[in-house]
Amino acid sequence: MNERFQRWAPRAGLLAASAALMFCFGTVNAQNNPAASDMRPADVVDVEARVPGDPVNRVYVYDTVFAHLTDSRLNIFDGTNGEFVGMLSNSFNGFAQMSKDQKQIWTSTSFYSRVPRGTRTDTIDIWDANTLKHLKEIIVPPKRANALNYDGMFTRTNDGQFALLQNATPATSVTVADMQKGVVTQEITATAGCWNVITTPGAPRSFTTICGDGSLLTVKLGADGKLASQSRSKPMFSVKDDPVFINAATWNNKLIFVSFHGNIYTADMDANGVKSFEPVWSILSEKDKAAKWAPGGFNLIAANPANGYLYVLMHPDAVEGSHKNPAKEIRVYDLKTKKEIGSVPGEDVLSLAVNLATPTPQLLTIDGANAHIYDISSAQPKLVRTIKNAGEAALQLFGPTGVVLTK
Amino acid sequence: MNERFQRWAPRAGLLAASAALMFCFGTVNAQNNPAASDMRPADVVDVEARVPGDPVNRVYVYDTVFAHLTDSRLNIFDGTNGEFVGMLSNSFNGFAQMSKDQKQIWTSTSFYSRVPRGTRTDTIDIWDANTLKHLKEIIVPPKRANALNYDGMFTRTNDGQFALLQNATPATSVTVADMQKGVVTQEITATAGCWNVITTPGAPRSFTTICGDGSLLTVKLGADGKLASQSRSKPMFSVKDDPVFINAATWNNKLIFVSFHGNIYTADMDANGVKSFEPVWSILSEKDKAAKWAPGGFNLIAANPANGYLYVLMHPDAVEGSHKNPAKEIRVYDLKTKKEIGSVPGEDVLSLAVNLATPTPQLLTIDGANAHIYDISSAQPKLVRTIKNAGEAALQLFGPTGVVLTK
Amino acid sequence: MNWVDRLGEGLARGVAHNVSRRGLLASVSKILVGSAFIMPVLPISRVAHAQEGGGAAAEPAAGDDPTNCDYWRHCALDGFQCSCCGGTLNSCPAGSEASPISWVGTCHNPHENKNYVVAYHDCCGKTACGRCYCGNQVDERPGYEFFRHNDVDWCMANRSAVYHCTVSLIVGPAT
Amino acid sequence: MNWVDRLGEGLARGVAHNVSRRGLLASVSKILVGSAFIMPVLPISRVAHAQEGGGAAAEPAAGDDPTNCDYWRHCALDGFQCSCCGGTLNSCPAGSEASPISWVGTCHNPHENKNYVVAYHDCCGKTACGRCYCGNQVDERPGYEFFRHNDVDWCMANRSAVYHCTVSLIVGPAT
Repeated sequence: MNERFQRWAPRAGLLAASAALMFCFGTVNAQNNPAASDMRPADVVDVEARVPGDPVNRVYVYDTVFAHLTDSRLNIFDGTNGEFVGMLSNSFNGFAQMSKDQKQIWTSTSFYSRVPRGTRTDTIDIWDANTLKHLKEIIVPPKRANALNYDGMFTRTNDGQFALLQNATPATSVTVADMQKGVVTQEITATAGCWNVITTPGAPRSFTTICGDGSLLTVKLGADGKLASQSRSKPMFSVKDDPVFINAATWNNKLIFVSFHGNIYTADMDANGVKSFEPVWSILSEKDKAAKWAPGGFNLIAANPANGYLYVLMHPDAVEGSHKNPAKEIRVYDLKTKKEIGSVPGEDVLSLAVNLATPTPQLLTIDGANAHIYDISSAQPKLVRTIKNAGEAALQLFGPTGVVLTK
Repeated sequence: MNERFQRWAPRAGLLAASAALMFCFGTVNAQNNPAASDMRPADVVDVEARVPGDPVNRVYVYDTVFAHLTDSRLNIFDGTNGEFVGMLSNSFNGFAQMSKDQKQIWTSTSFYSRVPRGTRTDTIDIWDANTLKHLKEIIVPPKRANALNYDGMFTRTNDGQFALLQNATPATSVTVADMQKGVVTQEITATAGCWNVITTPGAPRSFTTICGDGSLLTVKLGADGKLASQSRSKPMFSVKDDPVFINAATWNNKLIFVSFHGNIYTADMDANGVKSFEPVWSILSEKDKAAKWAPGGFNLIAANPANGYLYVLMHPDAVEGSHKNPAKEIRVYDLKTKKEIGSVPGEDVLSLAVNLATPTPQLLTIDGANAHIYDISSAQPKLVRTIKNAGEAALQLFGPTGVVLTK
Repeated sequence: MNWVDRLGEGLARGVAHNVSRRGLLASVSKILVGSAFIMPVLPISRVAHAQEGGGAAAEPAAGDDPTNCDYWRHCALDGFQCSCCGGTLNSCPAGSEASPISWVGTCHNPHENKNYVVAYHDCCGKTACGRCYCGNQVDERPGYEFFRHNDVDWCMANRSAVYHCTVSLIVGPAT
Repeated sequence: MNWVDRLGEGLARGVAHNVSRRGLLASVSKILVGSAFIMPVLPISRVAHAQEGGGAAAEPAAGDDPTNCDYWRHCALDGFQCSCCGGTLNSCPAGSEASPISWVGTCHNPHENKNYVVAYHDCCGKTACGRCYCGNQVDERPGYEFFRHNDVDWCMANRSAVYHCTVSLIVGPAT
């Protein structure tokens, strides 16, 4: 045995039985090799017990990895320094969200026994947000929507007990899972013809979805996680003339939608459904209209529930087909006064989120690859950090409070 | 229903039962809609029956997709125009090779039931090279080496009947599968301590592997695909002083290896093993030695069996650790005269292969992303085509004759 | 500014957009070519600079190549074009499976000055082709108009929902 | 030119190499920054231009940052550096699993002018971290010297062999 080989031979001793099968000339008994015992103390690779940094500062970025969608993943960053601090692999076109207590990450995805062929298994999974350990798997009907990461594809009830998963086969339905018990309580088919699961503000166990005739359907769940009652509103908007984006902002028990044309639709909610619709108003000034500004993006609207400041991604020169264009500006509106109170350059972002976990509230944005963090304690957002290459094709991000900011 | 909706509603008719559950307002009976039947003839998406182009012109590029290794894949190109003509998805760190009759693609990979967690299943799969249909799955011991795509990780016997798969747990062994019967015939553990499966030239069912003491171990298989006999040579090279690359060229029943220092080791083979070793010679001229030229890359050496021209990837300014450096030159040597007879710029490639399927023989090279095709009908290779972005992290390519050019 | 219904005008501008986007991508390619890097694909990369397009005149060349994202029948194609993946304008690559269902757009054929219904069928059962990504959104609508929506995987009703590429199938005139 | 045994000289040149490589990567990044593209990783990307390095003098700064690929202990690190993935120089990221086995290199610590045995352990059970790829090969050998080989996945003996990132563990002086 040559000298160099001897230096690393002690490591083979770690292999126990399997090493004996391997390199006949490599089976050195570590016990008899003084060098081996000397090296042993350093010879341990630890696994970090938890994700580094203060949990309140984490920024979660869902990367679809569109060109390798079977390797979609949740990337985790420390918002105070932009460092990548961990990730969860989440198979084909997965979703993720935070538990209400911020202590868990919930994911949902589809597995194939012979990727991309074979038997499909859909799951909801529970992970410890600090240790990133897998805690529980809940097998759900193999019907989950394989959709881009709109916030409403995978969300939860306000009480934090039930996860809500959008299905499409293409028949649409919603899977409800009890996250304490780890079981599916019901697949709600009453939502056929409707799309996107929005947590109904102010109600412990209720969600609202947008139907193909422009109405909102609200489903109230019982404590058993099964449909207790449903209520369908009259049409809120004209699907043909003024379609709304499916992403909703929430404030004061209201659901706030913006249309392709920049009109704000407001539904005043209780647990049973829509109490009333407020008058429609436009976020566009005359100058905006002249320059053809319009909202655009994926998760493109959010409000700070504390002050009713509304954030909307906007682009000029809007035409048919520009509704997913990157943002040229992020506009801030005061929902109380219905006036624009701030704006920052859009940085070509496609999605945003409000984060309430940090000491001062934050606006998070992403252009597919690069994430930006703004302090929004005043009307004018203040850019505090950019995280470059936060994902390859990422259209959703959120803070520890997740995307459900209602109570 | 608005007019635009009506235009696409007929398509919903295709959905049969599931559509009825879905959009209550979208279930138009196609039979009653004259527009629908008019459109029906165009309303079919075909699947191509076969990969376009002449099979002899195909170039196969194995892309590890290292940053998303669970989505490794075999990309297929038409060498006459550089077009991407098809691909096979091949899960985690897969391998691929051609059947002897060029009609099948054989792959091997590892699946996880909950990628990247859960139960591992390793397979060898048979695909029709023209239709890309999956023909057969052979489950193999879940021990296949997860290694970069060196030709010797997954190869076959000269008679074309048995696939040979390198294992590492880290105990090394070789799985033999009968590709006609679709069964594993044996896991050969006699190769413990040896690495890389090289088809023994001139023998119908024999392979040779390189052992840790610098010897070659030849395993002869019976017609049943089980070990019939084994023979271990005396050491061919000094593992310490003059390590050889594992990739071997073959010519006239000889296995030809090149060392880190540019020395050629030649083993004259028969089915039982090494008959004799020829004198070691250096491919380096005095000028080469002065400029510190050395071989480097992954699959870095190949010979044209018809004329004994040897192709080697070379780089100058070699130092410890430069043995995988990209090629600055591709050198051509005549194995009969042991003289350099040609050279072309290396284009930073990392791997090469000789292809005998085309009317004139070809040299194929790849730099990880871009593939080059050379006509090698004369001593000086002639670049005929570059295929840009043939892969993201591709280290192996071959023509329809695959990587086993022996008989 | 109710431009949703002004389809003709929208499409005309859309073409002008696309031409300039094409120019942009060509220059990006130049940088990446010859390196050991390949250009990854973002679902929205093609629109990422659309607003810089402005009012440049349409170059006929861009719209005449049916494998170009700017070709009129791809006006709502959001995915990898199958004709770059071993398929054709009307067919899926060998070994994949065509989706029986699809999203549907209305595209303007500038040569005939006529609108056509185009069905965007996904090809399924292989992982992403990764070539010739188009991110067009003309006449696309949110998921409550499900069959006009392209942010879902139309392989959803196939044996394998794993998405490979997309075919733009001309169904017929938008009568 | 038997340079395999001239480890000290080889390492010195290696550092010079790496410095220039670092410069190259920085300029590539500039192009990609601000676009919607991310730089994919090739196992060999770091060596892709090594031969252009030539004889430039080593910049001390490059070798002093332990998260830089040029830092001495990473002399045979071929993978994603775990310290960029939520781990540290000595530990795997939370939720992954450390490999009990590893490949082993001998690296030269230029500060002490001493050689150390370094074990390159993979962290397993998550898909690739994709950050801070290093492709160093000093003292690396083909698979017949298995424990000096880095073209295999050292997660092979773990519950999941899926590779996430790599830790460079200093085992001790190369006595």
